[in-house]
Amino acid sequence: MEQKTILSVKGINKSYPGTKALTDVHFDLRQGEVHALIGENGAGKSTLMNIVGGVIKPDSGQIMLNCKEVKFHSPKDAQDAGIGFVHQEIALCPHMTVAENIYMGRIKGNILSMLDFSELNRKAGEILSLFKTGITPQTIVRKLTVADQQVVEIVKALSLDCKILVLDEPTSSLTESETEALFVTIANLKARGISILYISHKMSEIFRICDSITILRDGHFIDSLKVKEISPEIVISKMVGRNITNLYPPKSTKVTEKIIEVRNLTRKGVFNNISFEISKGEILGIAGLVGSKRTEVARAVCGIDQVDSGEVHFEGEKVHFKSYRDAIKRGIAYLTEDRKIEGLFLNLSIKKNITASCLEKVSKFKIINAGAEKNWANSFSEKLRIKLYNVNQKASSLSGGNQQKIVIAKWLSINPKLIFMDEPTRGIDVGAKSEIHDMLRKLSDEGIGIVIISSELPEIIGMCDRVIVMSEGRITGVLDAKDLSEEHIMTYAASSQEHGFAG
Amino acid sequence: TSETAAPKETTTGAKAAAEVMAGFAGSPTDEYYMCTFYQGADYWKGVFIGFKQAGDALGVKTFYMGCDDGDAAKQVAVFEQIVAKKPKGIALSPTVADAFVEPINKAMEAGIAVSCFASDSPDSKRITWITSDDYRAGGEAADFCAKALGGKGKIGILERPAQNNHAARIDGFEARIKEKYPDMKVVARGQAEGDQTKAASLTSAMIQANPDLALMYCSAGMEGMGAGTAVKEAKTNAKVFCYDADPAVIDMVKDGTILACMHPNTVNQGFWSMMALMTYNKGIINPISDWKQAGRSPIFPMMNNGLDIVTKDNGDAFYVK
Amino acid sequence: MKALLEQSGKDLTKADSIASGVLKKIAGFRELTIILIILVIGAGLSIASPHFFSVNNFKAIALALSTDSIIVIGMTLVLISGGIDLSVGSVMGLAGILTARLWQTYNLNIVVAALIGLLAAVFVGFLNGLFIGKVGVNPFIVTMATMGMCRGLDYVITNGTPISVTNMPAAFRTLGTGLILDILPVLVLIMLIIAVISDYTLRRSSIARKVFYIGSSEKAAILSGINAQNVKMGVYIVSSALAGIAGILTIARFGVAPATTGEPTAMMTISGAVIGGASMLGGEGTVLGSILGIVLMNFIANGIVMLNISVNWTQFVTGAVLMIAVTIDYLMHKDK
Amino acid sequence: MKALLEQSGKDLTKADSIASGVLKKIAGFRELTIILIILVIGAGLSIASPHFFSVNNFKAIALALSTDSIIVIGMTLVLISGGIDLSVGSVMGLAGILTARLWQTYNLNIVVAALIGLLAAVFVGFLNGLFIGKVGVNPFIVTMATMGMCRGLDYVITNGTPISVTNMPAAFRTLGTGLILDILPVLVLIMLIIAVISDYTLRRSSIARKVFYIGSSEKAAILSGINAQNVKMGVYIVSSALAGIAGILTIARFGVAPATTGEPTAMMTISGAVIGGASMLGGEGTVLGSILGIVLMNFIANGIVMLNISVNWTQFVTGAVLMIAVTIDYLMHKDK
Ligand SMILES: Nc1ncnc2c1ncn2[C@@H]1O[C@H](COP(=O)(O)OP(=O)(O)OP(=O)(O)O)[C@@H](O)[C@H]1O
Ligand SMILES: Nc1ncnc2c1ncn2[C@@H]1O[C@H](COP(=O)(O)OP(=O)(O)OP(=O)(O)O)[C@@H](O)[C@H]1O
Ligand SMILES: [Mg+2]
Ligand SMILES: [Mg+2]
Repeated sequence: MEQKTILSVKGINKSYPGTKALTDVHFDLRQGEVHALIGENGAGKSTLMNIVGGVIKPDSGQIMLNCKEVKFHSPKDAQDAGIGFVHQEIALCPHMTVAENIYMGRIKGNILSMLDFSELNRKAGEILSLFKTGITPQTIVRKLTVADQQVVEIVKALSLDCKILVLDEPTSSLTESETEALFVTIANLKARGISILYISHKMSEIFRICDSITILRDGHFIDSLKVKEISPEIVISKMVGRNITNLYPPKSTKVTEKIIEVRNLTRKGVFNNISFEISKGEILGIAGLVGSKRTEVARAVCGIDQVDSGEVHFEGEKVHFKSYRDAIKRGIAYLTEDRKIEGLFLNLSIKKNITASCLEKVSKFKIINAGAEKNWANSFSEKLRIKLYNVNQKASSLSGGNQQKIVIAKWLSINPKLIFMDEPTRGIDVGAKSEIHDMLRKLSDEGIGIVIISSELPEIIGMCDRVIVMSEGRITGVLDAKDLSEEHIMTYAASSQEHGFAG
Repeated sequence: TSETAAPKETTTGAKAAAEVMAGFAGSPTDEYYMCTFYQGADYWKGVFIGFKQAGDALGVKTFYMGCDDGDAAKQVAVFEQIVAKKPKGIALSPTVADAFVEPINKAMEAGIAVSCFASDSPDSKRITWITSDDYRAGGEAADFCAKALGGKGKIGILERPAQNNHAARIDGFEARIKEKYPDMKVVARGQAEGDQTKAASLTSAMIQANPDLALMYCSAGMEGMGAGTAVKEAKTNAKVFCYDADPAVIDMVKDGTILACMHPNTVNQGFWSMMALMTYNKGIINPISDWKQAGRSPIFPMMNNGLDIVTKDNGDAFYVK
Repeated sequence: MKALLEQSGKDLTKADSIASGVLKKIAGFRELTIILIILVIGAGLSIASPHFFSVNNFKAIALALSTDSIIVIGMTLVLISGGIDLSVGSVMGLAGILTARLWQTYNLNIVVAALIGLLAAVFVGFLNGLFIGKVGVNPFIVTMATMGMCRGLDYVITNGTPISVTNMPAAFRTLGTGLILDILPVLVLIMLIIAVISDYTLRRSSIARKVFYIGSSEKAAILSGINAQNVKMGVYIVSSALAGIAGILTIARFGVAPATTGEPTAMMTISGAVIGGASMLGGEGTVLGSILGIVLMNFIANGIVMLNISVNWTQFVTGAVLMIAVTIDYLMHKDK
Repeated sequence: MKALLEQSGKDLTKADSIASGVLKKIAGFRELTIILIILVIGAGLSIASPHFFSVNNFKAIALALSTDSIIVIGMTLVLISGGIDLSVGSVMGLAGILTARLWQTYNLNIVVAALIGLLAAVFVGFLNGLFIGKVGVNPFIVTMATMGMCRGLDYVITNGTPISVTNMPAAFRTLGTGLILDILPVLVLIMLIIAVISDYTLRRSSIARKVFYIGSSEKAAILSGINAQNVKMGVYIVSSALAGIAGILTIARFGVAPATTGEPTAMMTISGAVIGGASMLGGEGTVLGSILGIVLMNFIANGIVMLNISVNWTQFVTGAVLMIAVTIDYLMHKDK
């Protein structure tokens, strides 16, 4: 049964200075379908969706809604036309409560415009309960983690009474359970005849929930296909223009001397008795649910947060980092999970972002050598295949995935001896992801200690030689490469007691 | 206390000057400037009225320029830019005396006559200084207030300490009190920076701290009006004395909010500034064989333009228009 | 027995937790520290000076801070929106001066004159909103420019001479000089009414919430369909309108409209709002906090007179007390 | 033939793209529009007044803007860091007044006196940095408090009466009054040297770069291993030190130190910097731009004298020209 086309875009063009983001793009969205939009980082997915959502105006092209041409001048126009939007970058008001954020844009009081906050909180609580998180409607958004903020973003869009819902990488910071909850909701919406535009770099998701796929490459329309008639391999090759066979690099071959040993690290009320070690040549994974305090452990080891007790031995010597700077000086880096607020200087150039932690490498007598800095940035953007026009562009003008690559480049710039990567490949396309994974393996082979914190179990399983699983601020299990499986990890992640691995 | 003629007669004076001194006239292309700080203040308006009257009578162009605040650097900038326009003369009221020594001397060297009025730059080569003498005004104010209060009572002061002429009004007042009126005592001082709301707050606080406060002595009109309102609001018998006889102040003098105010004869100040500049430029007077060599000005070193105390009784006579 | 003990133990814990809940609520109340600081300063002054703690002195302080308190409400709104309004003082002047001129020289009915004065203020707010909200120019520069323009008009209209309006209709002057029950100045009452209404509105009304949204994250607000341009426009209009009202009340109080009216107002109200917890980066602020900020500043000024601190030391002492007060306030909020 | 055409066609495109590249580079140059605006105003004034385009007038303008130009450099740095420094004017006053008092009343050697004056300024910067950088209090309030404290000290030290130092050693006074080749004032030369060095430093030095990082995102900067506290400390010290230098040069120029020195300085320099492209939200600004902002303001002020605009209209005209200038500047940068 062919459903009717609800949205159809034709001949969309959009250029930025130096970049043609979209060239003559078209696609059709049918009623009640989940339509995936895929492509590499910088392919133009978000740009296209922003045009559909009235955030930016195309240089040319048409948007037909129910066979009638529409022109959006603002996000409000699109919203009024029934288009809901979860943006790739979290766009919430940090000072305000979760409930107020959810109802932002539609907040209305009584005849005197006075609000009934308890009613607002109650309604918000109802939708939030779909996701079974601990988020309360009264919480100030600033205090939430990125993951929770992402949930709020999604809930906010779901609460809209929309006909078309655009989800731009909604699951990039969600954990499994929240992702499951989202999929259930998507199924419900679909059943109600609502159409969904879904952007993701996770093939498994796309093949699980989507009905059709539109592929973009370098701002060009490549193909629109039915999911049933196609395989992930074909999609990937259409998307990157070549075949990607081996998703993950081979595992470690030889483990040599110890780099760091963490003993009984405790921060009261946050985590307890955390002990682990990392050796040259291995990649350590830290798995766990959101709220299991993985981030906090990594931050504490790096001296960003102080601990109450416990010891850290680095390169055979007991160390106590009074501040993160001390750790960086010793070659220890932490790549943050919150790139927008903690990782990037959005209004500074790409170049300046990359060299932020290694200025001494490109300067002499404290004077920065402009040429050297540019070369440095260029070499990293080539290595990481950052899609850019030139390195003097502002970081804010890059696509989400490419912004993530900049943060990675910043930390690789310091030649770290040990690096904690908190959700390192969040928002990065399959091609680039496998390149980054290759690179991490290569770095590890060169003797650099690598710790990956990831909520994406396949990544943990595919990349790590050893995994510690955390739950509620404790280590509940340690798994070797041979024992890695989703079930094992999830068992430990959900348990509250320490296990040794039996079997 | 009235020493000089009322404004009306000054106008007549200007006409008379024009008739008698026909040969004294300047050229219509000659430009004369008046330069002050806090340029919007009412005080200068009277001065410029006189300056312009004289200028019109003599057939020269007159302009008024200044800076918005009491900042010496800003006023010097305006002064130097006026000098760059090569006028024939500048009547100046400098915000800070010594800051103008160099600029005035340079202007004089460039052949631009500079005279001071109201405030002075005594170490410069300015040709003369025309003023009502604020220090003396302060003394006279003290005498007047002492008489009105029966020679005793507590006094609050609102001042603008960084401005030379205001400081002189306070110093003269205090010196006279100390010297002649042992039963009068200054118990509180404050600065309201020309804001009447601030002046009112300070005054009411002073009245609360000294319920028997008898007098508020204010070095400017804005302060006086604020103080007057505060006294009314506090319903005490304190009296207010201030400077600057602008119409609003006179209105308040007449309705009793303000006891009296000191009125320096500003129109005369401007008129005689113009006359002095012209006299100098025309070389009309040469008191000694070679004043240039003697290093002095050919005209009077200082002139007192006089002042009046405006009270309920004589208030109507002082509306300048 | 044991059960009983346990029972009472439980109750105790419960009572305890209720008490701690209330305590937490009070401690979470942003304005608490500043209230405490004001009380401490007040207590100190009461001990140091016998005249501080008196009805008359409080009446005087209340009168002193009433116009600034009206204006700080608008300033708070502007700061919450992420902007700044330097023009409030000159707009305050403009409204009063125009009213005075229309009444005095053109013999307009005082109500009509005041309405036109208020309208002029609103128009300046409209201009600010236009350039800041619609065009997108920096608020600091725009309001500095309109500040200059209005102050200029203040000089042009007064011609530098304060306009005397002491003989305005008594009913009108009552707004500025009247006393209710011989104790509460009408001006203070007007301020209180405006303050209470706007405090409630700012916390509760959906329109005011939009200002918070914009100040907290303009991008997020726009993406959610909030018309940031219009809201900003509204914010600057409210700020100017309140300044205008304050200006008209000021001429009613003093009976004179000088060109310099309101020169210290912008600094005073910005400081008051920031002391009271408004953020110069937007998204934070309350009417109560801002007014408390103004109260704090006025307590300091009053204390200086009460303690008979020499004129030369006034500014030093004010600065030092302010520094101590805001540092304490900051440290007490640090963890929150 | 066809091949030839194509060939030349290709070359043309290439030449075109080089030209457009250069044009783009020039157009991308942030300060271009403000330079253009200054040139347009200058051209207009040259036509309107015969005195504008003269050595003496330019010398007067250059002298008028030199101390503000020195101070605006520090202000730019502070704004880039995401802060604000309201204390510059009173610190400028303090350095000069202390120097004058030490020399005049305590007969200290002028160099020693000036060094102590400068040290006092640096100390205030240290205080600002301490409270803002280390403790974390709001920069607006902290510098407002130190502004009050320093202005207070200015009054205390002068006792309200300007300290006259006209008879200071000639060598020292040359700093403020000297002329090189009878045309270039020493003061302007000093300003130019400081400006050139700091423009270069701000663009190139790694320490200055850290200020941009902090202003752009303090969190990200800290998580990049930058010691935000120390950098902020440094920023406020530099700002105060430059204000101190300007204050000492001011007494060398005028030979007198009044307590009010520098009252309009904070507003002037903040405006200049913002007009020149510095952002009040941090992360943006250049020395060249800020100085051009100061030049623009001084051109407007000069134009008012040159065109003999009546005193009452001065502020109105200044505000209006400013509004037009920044709106044009903004619109020309809008897309970038
Ligand atoms: N404001 C801007 N200025 C300049 N270039 C821009 C701007 N916004 C986007 N671009 C460019 O447009 C291209 C498409 O970006 P877009 O964000 O649509 O990619 P995407 O497909 O969503 O990538 P990702 O998977 O990384 O999110 C990129 O090359 C990006 O750098
Ligand atoms: N015990 C808990 N129950 C429910 N939610 C919790 C709990 N502890 C923390 N959270 C939520 O999780 C957040 C803390 O996340 P934290 O950064 O510690 O997780 P994480 O394991 O590091 O996850 P990620 O690696 O995804 O960042 C808090 O904001 C809170 O909302
Ligand atoms: Mg994207
Ligand atoms: Mg986390």
